[in-house]
Amino acid sequence: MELNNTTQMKMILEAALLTSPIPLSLDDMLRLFSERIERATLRMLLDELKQDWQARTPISMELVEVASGWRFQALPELTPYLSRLNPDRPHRYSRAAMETLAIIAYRQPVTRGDIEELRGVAVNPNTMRQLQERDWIDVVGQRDVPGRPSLYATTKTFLDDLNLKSLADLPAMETFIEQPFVEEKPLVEEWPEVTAHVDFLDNGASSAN
Amino acid sequence: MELNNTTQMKMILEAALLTSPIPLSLDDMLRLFSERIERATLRMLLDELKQDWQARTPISMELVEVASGWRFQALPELTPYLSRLNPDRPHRYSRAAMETLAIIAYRQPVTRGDIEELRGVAVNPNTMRQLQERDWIDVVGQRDVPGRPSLYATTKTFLDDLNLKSLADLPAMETFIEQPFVEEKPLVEEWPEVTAHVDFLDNGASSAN
Amino acid sequence: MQSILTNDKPGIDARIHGERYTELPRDLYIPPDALEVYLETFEGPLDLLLYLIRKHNLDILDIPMAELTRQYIGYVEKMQAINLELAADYLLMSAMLIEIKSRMLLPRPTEVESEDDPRAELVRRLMEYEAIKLVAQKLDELPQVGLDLMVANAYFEKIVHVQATQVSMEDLMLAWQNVLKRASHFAHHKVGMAELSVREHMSQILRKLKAQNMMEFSALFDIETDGIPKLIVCFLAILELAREGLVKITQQSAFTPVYLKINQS
Repeated sequence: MELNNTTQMKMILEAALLTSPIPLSLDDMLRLFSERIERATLRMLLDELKQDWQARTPISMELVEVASGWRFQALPELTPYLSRLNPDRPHRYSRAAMETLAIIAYRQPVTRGDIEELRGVAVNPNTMRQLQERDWIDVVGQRDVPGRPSLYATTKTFLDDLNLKSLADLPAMETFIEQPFVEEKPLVEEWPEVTAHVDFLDNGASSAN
Repeated sequence: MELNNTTQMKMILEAALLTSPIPLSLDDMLRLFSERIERATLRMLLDELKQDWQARTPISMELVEVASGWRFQALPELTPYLSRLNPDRPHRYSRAAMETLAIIAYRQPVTRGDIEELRGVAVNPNTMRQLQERDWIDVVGQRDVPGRPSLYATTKTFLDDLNLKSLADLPAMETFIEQPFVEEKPLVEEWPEVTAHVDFLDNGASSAN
Repeated sequence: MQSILTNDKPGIDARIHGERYTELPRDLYIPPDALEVYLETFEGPLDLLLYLIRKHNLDILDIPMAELTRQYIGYVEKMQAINLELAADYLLMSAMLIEIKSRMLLPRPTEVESEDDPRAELVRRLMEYEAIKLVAQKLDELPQVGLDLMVANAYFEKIVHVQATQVSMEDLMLAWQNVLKRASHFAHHKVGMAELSVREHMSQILRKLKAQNMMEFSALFDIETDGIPKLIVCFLAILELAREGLVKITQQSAFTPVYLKINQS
C-alpha cells in the first residue's frame, strides 16, 4: 500500500486504534509510518478521523483523547447493550435481602411490619424495591389494619428462577429443626411455648431500653 | 436509544464487534438486543454491515466469519504497519510443534502414541503443553485401550487464530509426489531449537577443561 | 573441544574451533563436533531418511535398501559418538533398515506379491510422514492472529449491574435458617411448615381477587383437577384470609352463591 495521501494514513491510524486494547500515544502512532511525520500532521489526521466518525449517523464509536493517548470507544449510550455480552460475575443478594425473601416465600402474604418483627430489624426499602424490580415479589393486597400496609407475596417468576414448580417445593422447614443452632428441639411443633418465652425476653429488652 | 430501525441495530452490532477481543457467535449477538430477533435477521444485518465496511474506501477493517463467530480484523495489508506497534509479537512455533499440530489437526482425535508413531520420535511434553496453553488443542477423551491415553483434538480457537471457519478449510494434504530436491530450508529456520543442545556442548567443553 | 553457539537472533551464528559459521554448508559434510547440530535439525529418523532419499534422488517406491541403509548408518554412527540419547530413536531405525535389507536378500518365493515387499511398511510411514511434514509447512504459512492478523479490540466502558443477582435454593434455605434462629429470640410469629401451602393459596386467592374484584366462592376451586388435599388447603386459605380480615365473604341469602372480595373497609 502506498502512503501517498492522508486518506491512507488515516486508514492505518484507524486500524491501529481499533485493534489496540490500550490507548495509543502520539509517539506510538508516529512509529506506524516508515516516513517521518510531524506531530502536528498526526494531530491533524487524528482530528480529521475523529470528525469522520462523528459525521457517521448513527454513531457507534468515537475517537477520544484520554490521559495516555487516543482510543476508539463505544458511545456510552451503547454500553447497556454491550454489557449484556460479558456479564460480570453475578451478584449475590445481601444476607438481609435473602432473609427478607425467605420470609416472604415462607410466610406470604406478609407486610413489611411482619418481616421486621421476624428479623428484629427494620427492612431496608431498597431491599424491597430490588426484589420487586427483579419481579420476585409483588403486592397482593393490603392488610385491613390501620395504615393498610401492603401484603407481599412471591411471584411465578421467583418460582421459575429457582426452578420450582410451586412453593410446596421449597425445602421443608422440618429439615432445619435438627440443626445444631436450635436448642429447643420442638422449635416449630411447640412454637406457642417458645413465643411466650420470646415475649418475656422482648419485655426484658424493652424495659431495659 | 430506540431500536426502531435496522441502522441502529447495525450500530450496536458494529460497536459490539469492534470492542470484543474474541469472535462473537450469533447467540452472543442475539443477547445484545432486548427484543427477540430472528437469526436470519441477524445474519442479514451482519451481511449488510460487512458490505458497508467493504464500500468504504480505502478499507481499514473487514468483518469476517471464523469458526466461533464474527469479528472485525484489520486488512492483512495493514499488518506490517500495525506490527510496528508491538515489536514483541508471539513467536512462530518450531517445526516439531507444527508437525505435532498438523497431525492433531488432520488426524484428530489422536493420542501421543499416534503422534510418536507418525513422526518416528518421542513427543516433547513441552510441545503439547505449549499448544494446550495457547488453547489450540485440548483433550477430548481417552482411547479405550490399556492406560487409557488421552485423545487430543484441535479447538475452535485454533481455527479462529488461523482465520478458518472449519477444519475443511485447512490446506489440503498432498500425498507423496516426486519433487525436485531443494536444500532443506527449515535447516536454517529451525535453528533456535539447537539451543538445548548447545548447553550440552558447553557442558562438555567445561568438563573437558 | 570448544564450541560456542549463540542464537539470540534467528539464523546461525556458530563458532566451531574458533571458526564462525553464519550459514549452513551446502552439503551435509559437517565437522564431526558440529554434526549433532545438524542432526538436531532433523525431526527424527523418518525426516533424516526422507532427506537422504531426496538428496540422492532415490525412488521412494523402489528404495535401494543397501544404499539407503549405508547412508543412514553412516550418519548415525557419527552421531552416536557424541550424543547417545539423541541416537536412541535413530538406532531403532537402523535396526529396522538392516532387517528390511536382510529380508530382501532372502530367496523369495516365485510368485511374489507386492504387498509382501519388506519395504512396504517403511514406504507407507515415509509417505505419511512426508505428507504431514508438507502440510505442517503450509499450516505455518497460514496467517495467524497476533502475527499476521490484528483483530478489533476497541474500548468500551463496562457496567456491572446488568446481570441479575443469582440466588440458589441453598442461599434461601440458609437465609430462612437464620430467620428461624433469630425468630426464636425475637418473634411473636408462629412459623410452621404446615401452613406453607395454605399461605401459598392465600397469595394466589388474593391475586385472583385483585384481578377480578369479586369472585364466586366455588370459582376459587378447580374441582375437576385439584385433588381433595388441595381443595382442603384452598378452603383453609380462604378461612385464614377471612380470619385475618383480608377478604370479605358475603351471601345474599341462604342457598344463594357465596362471594369473596378483598376487604376494602
